[in-house]
Amino acid sequence: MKVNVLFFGATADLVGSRAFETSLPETSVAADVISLLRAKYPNLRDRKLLVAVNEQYVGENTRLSNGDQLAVFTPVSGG
Amino acid sequence: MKVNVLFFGATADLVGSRAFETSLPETSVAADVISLLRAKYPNLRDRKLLVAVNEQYVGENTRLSNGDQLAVFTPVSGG
Amino acid sequence: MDFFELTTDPIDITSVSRRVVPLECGATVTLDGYVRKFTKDRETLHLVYEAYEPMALKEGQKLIEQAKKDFEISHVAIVHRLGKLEIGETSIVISVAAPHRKAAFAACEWLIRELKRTVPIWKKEVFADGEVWVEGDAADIKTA
Amino acid sequence: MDFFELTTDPIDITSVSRRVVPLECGATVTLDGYVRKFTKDRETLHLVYEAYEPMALKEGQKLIEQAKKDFEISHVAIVHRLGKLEIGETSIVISVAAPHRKAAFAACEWLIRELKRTVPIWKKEVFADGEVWVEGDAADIKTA
Repeated sequence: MKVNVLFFGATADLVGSRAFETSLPETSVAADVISLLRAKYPNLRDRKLLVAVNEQYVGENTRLSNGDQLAVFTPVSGG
Repeated sequence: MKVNVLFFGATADLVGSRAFETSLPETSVAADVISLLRAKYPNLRDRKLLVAVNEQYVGENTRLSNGDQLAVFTPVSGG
Repeated sequence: MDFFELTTDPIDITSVSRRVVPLECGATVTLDGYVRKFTKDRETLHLVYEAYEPMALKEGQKLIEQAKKDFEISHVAIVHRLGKLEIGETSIVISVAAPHRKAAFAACEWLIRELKRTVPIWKKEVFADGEVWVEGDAADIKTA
Repeated sequence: MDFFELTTDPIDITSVSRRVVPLECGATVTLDGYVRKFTKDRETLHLVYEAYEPMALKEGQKLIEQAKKDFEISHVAIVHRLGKLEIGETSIVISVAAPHRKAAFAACEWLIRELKRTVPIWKKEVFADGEVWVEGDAADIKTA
Protein backbone atom coordinates (compact mmCIF):
# COMPACT_ATOMS: atom_id res chain seq x y z
CA MET A 1 0.00 0.00 0.00
CA LYS A 2 0.95 3.62 -0.42
CA VAL A 3 0.76 6.35 2.21
CA ASN A 4 1.56 10.04 2.07
CA VAL A 5 3.39 11.73 4.96
CA LEU A 6 3.17 15.49 5.59
CA PHE A 7 5.77 17.58 7.44
CA PHE A 8 5.38 20.98 9.13
CA GLY A 9 7.46 23.46 11.09
CA ALA A 10 10.64 22.05 12.61
CA THR A 11 9.98 18.66 11.06
CA ALA A 12 9.79 20.09 7.53
CA ASP A 13 13.07 21.92 8.14
CA LEU A 14 14.78 18.80 9.53
CA VAL A 15 13.59 16.68 6.61
CA GLY A 16 14.09 19.36 3.99
CA SER A 17 10.71 18.73 2.43
CA ARG A 18 7.00 19.08 3.20
CA ALA A 19 5.72 15.69 2.00
CA PHE A 20 6.91 12.16 1.36
CA GLU A 21 5.14 9.31 -0.40
CA THR A 22 6.14 5.73 0.29
CA SER A 23 5.07 2.14 -0.28
CA LEU A 24 4.66 -0.08 2.77
CA PRO A 25 3.91 -3.74 3.46
CA GLU A 26 0.16 -4.39 3.99
CA THR A 27 0.39 -4.91 7.76
CA SER A 28 2.37 -1.78 8.55
CA VAL A 29 1.65 0.30 11.65
CA ALA A 30 2.42 3.93 12.48
CA ALA A 31 5.67 2.99 14.23
CA ASP A 32 6.98 1.47 11.00
CA VAL A 33 6.71 4.82 9.27
CA ILE A 34 8.55 6.51 12.12
CA SER A 35 11.35 3.92 11.85
CA LEU A 36 11.54 4.39 8.12
CA LEU A 37 11.72 8.18 8.49
CA ARG A 38 14.38 8.04 11.21
CA ALA A 39 16.45 5.77 8.97
CA LYS A 40 16.05 8.04 5.95
CA TYR A 41 16.46 11.36 7.82
CA PRO A 42 19.15 11.17 10.53
CA ASN A 43 18.08 14.63 11.78
CA LEU A 44 14.90 13.01 13.13
CA ARG A 45 16.67 10.34 15.17
CA ASP A 46 16.80 12.14 18.49
CA ARG A 47 13.50 13.99 18.13
CA LYS A 48 10.24 13.20 19.84
CA LEU A 49 7.71 12.64 17.04
CA LEU A 50 3.91 12.50 17.05
CA VAL A 51 1.85 10.82 14.36
CA ALA A 52 -1.55 11.69 12.95
CA VAL A 53 -3.43 9.55 10.47
CA ASN A 54 -6.14 11.29 8.46
CA GLU A 55 -5.97 14.28 10.83
CA GLN A 56 -6.32 12.28 14.07
CA TYR A 57 -3.60 11.54 16.60
CA VAL A 58 -2.80 7.82 16.62
CA GLY A 59 -0.76 5.48 18.78
CA GLU A 60 2.34 3.72 17.50
CA ASN A 61 0.52 0.42 16.96
CA THR A 62 -2.25 1.83 14.78
CA ARG A 63 -2.60 -0.14 11.53
CA LEU A 64 -2.31 1.84 8.33
CA SER A 65 -4.40 1.52 5.16
CA ASN A 66 -3.72 2.25 1.53
CA GLY A 67 -4.14 5.97 0.80
CA ASP A 68 -3.79 7.12 4.40
CA GLN A 69 -2.66 10.68 4.89
CA LEU A 70 -0.09 10.76 7.67
CA ALA A 71 1.53 13.70 9.41
CA VAL A 72 4.64 13.23 11.50
CA PHE A 73 5.67 16.16 13.65
CA THR A 74 7.55 17.43 16.70
CA PRO A 75 5.46 18.46 19.73
CA VAL A 76 3.22 21.39 18.89
CA SER A 77 3.92 24.93 20.11
CA GLY A 78 1.03 27.18 19.16
CA GLY A 79 -0.66 29.75 21.36
CA MET B 1 -17.36 69.21 66.26
CA LYS B 2 -19.21 68.87 62.99
CA VAL B 3 -18.96 66.02 60.50
CA ASN B 4 -20.63 65.46 57.17
CA VAL B 5 -21.98 62.01 56.22
CA LEU B 6 -22.50 60.93 52.60
CA PHE B 7 -24.94 58.26 51.42
CA PHE B 8 -24.94 56.28 48.17
CA GLY B 9 -26.97 53.57 46.48
CA ALA B 10 -29.19 51.54 48.78
CA THR B 11 -28.18 53.66 51.77
CA ALA B 12 -29.27 56.88 50.08
CA ASP B 13 -32.61 55.26 49.23
CA LEU B 14 -33.10 53.95 52.79
CA VAL B 15 -32.25 57.34 54.29
CA GLY B 16 -34.08 59.37 51.66
CA SER B 17 -31.15 61.76 51.26
CA ARG B 18 -27.58 61.85 50.01
CA ALA B 19 -25.89 63.75 52.83
CA PHE B 20 -26.34 64.59 56.48
CA GLU B 21 -24.45 67.08 58.63
CA THR B 22 -24.34 66.67 62.39
CA SER B 23 -22.66 67.96 65.54
CA LEU B 24 -20.95 65.43 67.78
CA PRO B 25 -19.19 65.44 71.14
CA GLU B 26 -15.41 65.92 70.82
CA THR B 27 -14.50 62.31 71.66
CA SER B 28 -16.88 60.63 69.21
CA VAL B 29 -15.88 57.55 67.25
CA ALA B 30 -17.25 56.06 64.03
CA ALA B 31 -19.61 53.74 65.90
CA ASP B 32 -21.32 56.76 67.48
CA VAL B 33 -22.31 58.01 64.04
CA ILE B 34 -23.68 54.60 63.13
CA SER B 35 -25.77 54.56 66.32
CA LEU B 36 -27.04 58.04 65.65
CA LEU B 37 -28.01 57.11 62.08
CA ARG B 38 -29.73 53.90 63.14
CA ALA B 39 -31.73 55.89 65.69
CA LYS B 40 -32.69 58.56 63.19
CA TYR B 41 -33.35 56.21 60.22
CA PRO B 42 -35.10 53.00 61.33
CA ASN B 43 -34.58 51.58 57.80
CA LEU B 44 -30.89 51.25 58.62
CA ARG B 45 -31.36 49.25 61.81
CA ASP B 46 -31.04 45.77 60.35
CA ARG B 47 -28.48 46.63 57.67
CA LYS B 48 -24.79 45.88 57.70
CA LEU B 49 -23.04 49.25 57.36
CA LEU B 50 -19.46 50.18 56.51
CA VAL B 51 -17.85 53.47 57.39
CA ALA B 52 -15.24 55.51 55.56
CA VAL B 53 -13.63 58.65 56.95
CA ASN B 54 -12.04 60.98 54.42
CA GLU B 55 -12.26 58.24 51.75
CA GLN B 56 -10.62 55.48 53.81
CA TYR B 57 -12.33 52.52 55.42
CA VAL B 58 -12.19 52.80 59.22
CA GLY B 59 -12.98 50.56 62.15
CA GLU B 60 -15.82 51.31 64.57
CA ASN B 61 -13.47 52.71 67.23
CA THR B 62 -11.78 55.26 64.99
CA ARG B 63 -11.85 58.74 66.56
CA LEU B 64 -13.45 61.48 64.48
CA SER B 65 -12.24 65.06 64.01
CA ASN B 66 -14.00 68.29 63.22
CA GLY B 67 -14.69 68.58 59.49
CA ASP B 68 -14.32 64.88 58.74
CA GLN B 69 -16.10 63.65 55.63
CA LEU B 70 -17.79 60.36 56.44
CA ALA B 71 -19.52 57.89 54.17
CA VAL B 72 -21.79 55.21 55.60
CA PHE B 73 -22.87 52.51 53.21
CA THR B 74 -24.11 48.97 52.69
CA PRO B 75 -21.61 46.41 51.39
CA VAL B 76 -20.42 47.35 47.92
CA SER B 77 -21.60 45.52 44.79
CA GLY B 78 -19.67 46.81 41.80
CA GLY B 79 -18.15 44.73 39.06
CA MET C 1 1.00 53.13 33.06
CA ASP C 2 -1.53 51.30 35.20
CA PHE C 3 -4.95 52.87 35.35
CA PHE C 4 -8.24 52.63 37.22
CA GLU C 5 -10.95 54.73 35.65
CA LEU C 6 -14.66 55.39 36.07
CA THR C 7 -16.75 56.41 33.10
CA THR C 8 -20.37 56.91 32.10
CA ASP C 9 -19.51 56.21 28.45
CA PRO C 10 -19.59 52.78 26.78
CA ILE C 11 -16.32 50.90 27.28
CA ASP C 12 -14.37 49.59 24.31
CA ILE C 13 -12.64 46.43 25.48
CA THR C 14 -9.60 46.63 23.22
CA SER C 15 -8.97 50.25 24.18
CA VAL C 16 -8.55 49.00 27.74
CA SER C 17 -6.71 45.75 27.10
CA ARG C 18 -4.33 47.16 24.51
CA ARG C 19 -3.83 50.77 25.65
CA VAL C 20 -0.53 49.65 27.18
CA VAL C 21 1.41 46.56 26.10
CA PRO C 22 4.79 46.33 27.83
CA LEU C 23 7.57 44.84 25.71
CA GLU C 24 8.40 42.10 28.21
CA CYS C 25 4.81 40.82 28.09
CA GLY C 26 3.36 37.97 26.08
CA ALA C 27 -0.12 37.54 27.52
CA THR C 28 -3.02 39.67 28.66
CA VAL C 29 -5.98 38.23 30.53
CA THR C 30 -9.12 40.33 30.40
CA LEU C 31 -12.30 40.03 32.39
CA ASP C 32 -15.21 41.69 30.65
CA GLY C 33 -18.36 41.90 32.80
CA TYR C 34 -21.64 42.92 31.19
CA VAL C 35 -25.36 43.06 31.81
CA ARG C 36 -26.92 39.61 31.85
CA LYS C 37 -30.50 39.50 30.58
CA PHE C 38 -31.57 36.29 32.30
CA THR C 39 -30.63 35.05 35.77
CA LYS C 40 -32.33 31.68 35.77
CA ASP C 41 -35.83 32.72 34.65
CA ARG C 42 -35.81 36.26 35.97
CA GLU C 43 -35.43 38.97 33.33
CA THR C 44 -33.31 42.04 33.95
CA LEU C 45 -34.35 45.23 32.13
CA HIS C 46 -31.24 47.25 32.93
CA LEU C 47 -28.71 48.01 35.65
CA VAL C 48 -27.66 51.21 37.37
CA TYR C 49 -24.19 51.60 38.91
CA GLU C 50 -23.37 54.34 41.39
CA ALA C 51 -19.98 55.09 42.98
CA TYR C 52 -18.49 57.13 45.76
CA GLU C 53 -16.13 58.32 43.10
CA PRO C 54 -13.09 59.80 44.88
CA MET C 55 -12.91 56.86 47.28
CA ALA C 56 -13.51 54.33 44.48
CA LEU C 57 -10.54 55.77 42.57
CA LYS C 58 -8.34 55.46 45.67
CA GLU C 59 -9.47 51.90 46.44
CA GLY C 60 -8.98 50.92 42.80
CA GLN C 61 -5.41 52.21 42.84
CA LYS C 62 -4.74 50.30 46.06
CA LEU C 63 -5.91 47.07 44.44
CA ILE C 64 -3.61 47.62 41.48
CA GLU C 65 -0.63 48.30 43.75
CA GLN C 66 -1.33 45.20 45.81
CA ALA C 67 -1.73 43.00 42.70
CA LYS C 68 1.59 44.23 41.34
CA LYS C 69 3.26 43.27 44.62
CA ASP C 70 1.65 39.84 44.85
CA PHE C 71 1.79 38.60 41.23
CA GLU C 72 4.45 38.58 38.51
CA ILE C 73 2.60 41.00 36.29
CA SER C 74 3.60 44.14 34.43
CA HIS C 75 0.48 46.17 33.88
CA VAL C 76 -3.09 46.48 35.12
CA ALA C 77 -5.90 48.39 33.40
CA ILE C 78 -9.35 48.69 34.96
CA VAL C 79 -12.34 50.68 33.73
CA HIS C 80 -15.70 50.56 35.51
CA ARG C 81 -18.79 52.06 33.97
CA LEU C 82 -21.34 54.05 36.01
CA GLY C 83 -24.92 55.09 35.36
CA LYS C 84 -27.58 53.17 33.45
CA LEU C 85 -26.45 50.12 31.48
CA GLU C 86 -28.56 48.24 28.97
CA ILE C 87 -28.48 44.47 28.41
CA GLY C 88 -25.13 43.34 27.01
CA GLU C 89 -23.31 46.57 27.83
CA THR C 90 -19.95 46.25 29.55
CA SER C 91 -19.86 47.28 33.20
CA ILE C 92 -16.23 46.45 33.86
CA VAL C 93 -13.04 45.55 32.07
CA ILE C 94 -10.00 44.34 34.00
CA SER C 95 -6.92 43.60 31.90
CA VAL C 96 -3.68 42.23 33.29
CA ALA C 97 -0.56 42.01 31.14
CA ALA C 98 2.29 39.73 32.18
CA PRO C 99 5.36 38.07 30.74
CA HIS C 100 3.57 34.72 31.18
CA ARG C 101 -0.11 33.90 31.30
CA LYS C 102 -0.42 32.11 34.65
CA ALA C 103 0.26 35.19 36.74
CA ALA C 104 -2.11 37.19 34.52
CA PHE C 105 -4.96 34.73 35.12
CA ALA C 106 -4.34 34.64 38.87
CA ALA C 107 -4.08 38.43 39.22
CA CYS C 108 -7.16 39.12 37.09
CA GLU C 109 -9.25 36.72 39.17
CA TRP C 110 -7.96 38.24 42.40
CA LEU C 111 -8.63 41.79 41.18
CA ILE C 112 -12.28 41.22 40.28
CA ARG C 113 -12.92 39.38 43.55
CA GLU C 114 -11.35 42.15 45.62
CA LEU C 115 -12.95 44.94 43.60
CA LYS C 116 -16.38 43.47 44.30
CA ARG C 117 -15.56 43.49 48.00
CA THR C 118 -13.80 46.80 48.55
CA VAL C 119 -14.36 49.42 45.83
CA PRO C 120 -17.33 51.63 46.78
CA ILE C 121 -19.60 51.06 43.80
CA TRP C 122 -23.18 49.78 44.05
CA LYS C 123 -25.35 48.00 41.52
CA LYS C 124 -29.11 48.33 41.20
CA GLU C 125 -30.88 45.61 39.24
CA VAL C 126 -34.08 46.72 37.55
CA PHE C 127 -36.45 43.85 36.76
CA ALA C 128 -39.83 43.86 35.05
CA ASP C 129 -41.43 43.49 38.48
CA GLY C 130 -39.33 45.74 40.70
CA GLU C 131 -35.80 46.80 41.47
CA VAL C 132 -33.18 46.01 44.10
CA TRP C 133 -29.83 47.37 45.19
CA VAL C 134 -27.52 44.38 45.28
CA GLU C 135 -25.68 43.92 48.56
CA GLY C 136 -22.13 42.57 48.36
CA ASP C 137 -20.08 40.46 50.68
CA ALA C 138 -18.01 42.88 52.73
CA ALA C 139 -16.40 40.43 55.14
CA ASP C 140 -13.00 41.49 56.47
CA ILE C 141 -12.46 44.87 54.92
CA LYS C 142 -9.10 46.16 56.09
CA THR C 143 -9.60 49.39 58.01
CA ALA C 144 -7.25 52.24 58.81
CA MET D 1 -22.15 29.81 17.90
CA ASP D 2 -18.77 28.62 19.13
CA PHE D 3 -15.90 29.05 16.75
CA PHE D 4 -12.28 28.07 16.23
CA GLU D 5 -10.63 29.92 13.38
CA LEU D 6 -7.21 30.29 11.79
CA THR D 7 -6.28 33.52 10.05
CA THR D 8 -3.29 35.27 8.54
CA ASP D 9 -4.90 38.67 9.17
CA PRO D 10 -4.45 40.76 12.31
CA ILE D 11 -6.93 39.79 15.04
CA ASP D 12 -9.23 42.36 16.58
CA ILE D 13 -9.79 41.27 20.17
CA THR D 14 -13.27 42.70 20.62
CA SER D 15 -14.47 41.12 17.39
CA VAL D 16 -13.63 37.76 18.94
CA SER D 17 -14.76 38.39 22.52
CA ARG D 18 -18.00 40.14 21.60
CA ARG D 19 -19.04 38.42 18.35
CA VAL D 20 -21.43 36.32 20.40
CA VAL D 21 -22.79 37.33 23.81
CA PRO D 22 -25.44 34.90 25.05
CA LEU D 23 -28.25 36.49 27.05
CA GLU D 24 -27.71 34.29 30.10
CA CYS D 25 -24.08 35.43 30.36
CA GLY D 26 -22.56 38.10 32.54
CA ALA D 27 -18.84 37.60 32.15
CA THR D 28 -16.33 36.89 29.43
CA VAL D 29 -12.73 35.98 30.17
CA THR D 30 -10.33 36.56 27.32
CA LEU D 31 -6.76 35.43 26.93
CA ASP D 32 -4.88 37.55 24.43
CA GLY D 33 -1.42 36.22 23.55
CA TYR D 34 0.98 38.39 21.60
CA VAL D 35 4.58 38.64 20.51
CA ARG D 36 6.87 39.46 23.44
CA LYS D 37 9.89 41.55 22.51
CA PHE D 38 12.11 40.62 25.43
CA THR D 39 12.45 37.24 27.12
CA LYS D 40 14.81 38.12 29.91
CA ASP D 41 17.55 39.87 27.90
CA ARG D 42 17.03 38.10 24.61
CA GLU D 43 15.36 40.15 21.90
CA THR D 44 12.82 38.62 19.56
CA LEU D 45 12.55 40.16 16.07
CA HIS D 46 9.38 38.39 15.02
CA LEU D 47 7.54 35.05 15.16
CA VAL D 48 6.26 32.71 12.47
CA TYR D 49 3.35 30.35 13.14
CA GLU D 50 2.59 27.40 10.90
CA ALA D 51 -0.35 24.98 11.19
CA TYR D 52 -1.49 21.65 9.84
CA GLU D 53 -4.69 23.50 9.11
CA PRO D 54 -7.41 20.85 8.63
CA MET D 55 -6.24 18.91 11.68
CA ALA D 56 -5.81 22.10 13.74
CA LEU D 57 -9.43 23.04 13.01
CA LYS D 58 -10.60 19.58 14.12
CA GLU D 59 -8.49 19.61 17.29
CA GLY D 60 -9.68 23.12 18.10
CA GLN D 61 -13.32 22.06 17.80
CA LYS D 62 -12.64 19.07 20.05
CA LEU D 63 -11.21 21.35 22.74
CA ILE D 64 -14.27 23.58 22.60
CA GLU D 65 -16.62 20.60 22.89
CA GLN D 66 -14.67 19.22 25.84
CA ALA D 67 -14.61 22.60 27.61
CA LYS D 68 -18.37 22.97 27.22
CA LYS D 69 -18.86 19.55 28.83
CA ASP D 70 -16.47 20.17 31.71
CA PHE D 71 -17.25 23.80 32.67
CA GLU D 72 -20.46 25.80 33.18
CA ILE D 73 -19.88 28.03 30.21
CA SER D 74 -22.06 29.15 27.31
CA HIS D 75 -19.78 30.13 24.49
CA VAL D 76 -16.17 29.73 23.35
CA ALA D 77 -14.46 31.78 20.65
CA ILE D 78 -10.89 31.05 19.56
CA VAL D 79 -8.89 32.66 16.77
CA HIS D 80 -5.25 31.76 16.13
CA ARG D 81 -3.11 33.75 13.76
CA LEU D 82 -0.67 32.13 11.33
CA GLY D 83 2.27 33.46 9.31
CA LYS D 84 4.70 36.19 10.32
CA LEU D 85 3.85 38.24 13.41
CA GLU D 86 5.60 41.42 14.48
CA ILE D 87 6.27 42.46 18.09
CA GLY D 88 3.05 43.18 19.96
CA GLU D 89 0.79 41.51 17.39
CA THR D 90 -1.82 39.10 18.72
CA SER D 91 -1.18 35.41 18.02
CA ILE D 92 -4.21 34.05 19.81
CA VAL D 93 -7.45 35.15 21.39
CA ILE D 94 -9.50 32.74 23.50
CA SER D 95 -12.76 34.13 24.87
CA VAL D 96 -15.10 32.22 27.14
CA ALA D 97 -18.54 33.59 28.02
CA ALA D 98 -20.37 32.23 31.04
CA PRO D 99 -23.24 33.13 33.34
CA HIS D 100 -20.65 33.61 36.12
CA ARG D 101 -16.99 34.46 35.95
CA LYS D 102 -15.40 31.57 37.84
CA ALA D 103 -16.20 28.97 35.21
CA ALA D 104 -15.05 31.37 32.49
CA PHE D 105 -11.65 31.81 34.15
CA ALA D 106 -11.21 28.08 34.68
CA ALA D 107 -12.26 27.14 31.14
CA CYS D 108 -10.10 29.82 29.50
CA GLU D 109 -7.04 28.66 31.41
CA TRP D 110 -7.75 25.02 30.52
CA LEU D 111 -8.27 25.87 26.84
CA ILE D 112 -4.97 27.67 26.36
CA ARG D 113 -3.08 24.94 28.20
CA GLU D 114 -4.65 22.18 26.10
CA LEU D 115 -4.35 24.12 22.86
CA LYS D 116 -0.61 24.46 23.42
CA ARG D 117 -0.41 20.71 23.89
CA THR D 118 -2.69 19.30 21.19
CA VAL D 119 -3.50 21.68 18.35
CA PRO D 120 -0.98 21.17 15.50
CA ILE D 121 0.48 24.65 15.23
CA TRP D 122 4.19 25.42 15.53
CA LYS D 123 5.97 28.62 16.49
CA LYS D 124 9.34 29.77 15.15
CA GLU D 125 11.10 32.45 17.16
CA VAL D 126 13.38 34.68 15.12
CA PHE D 127 16.07 36.40 17.20
CA ALA D 128 18.77 38.85 16.16
CA ASP D 129 21.27 35.97 16.37
CA GLY D 130 19.36 33.04 14.93
CA GLU D 131 16.01 31.29 14.89
CA VAL D 132 14.45 28.27 16.53
CA TRP D 133 11.28 26.23 16.18
CA VAL D 134 9.85 26.02 19.69
CA GLU D 135 9.10 22.49 20.84
CA GLY D 136 6.05 22.03 23.04
CA ASP D 137 5.24 19.60 25.80
CA ALA D 138 3.28 16.79 24.17
CA ALA D 139 3.00 14.43 27.11
CA ASP D 140 -0.07 12.21 27.09
CA ILE D 141 -1.79 13.11 23.87
CA LYS D 142 -4.93 11.01 23.58
CA THR D 143 -4.71 8.84 20.49
CA ALA D 144 -7.40 7.14 18.43
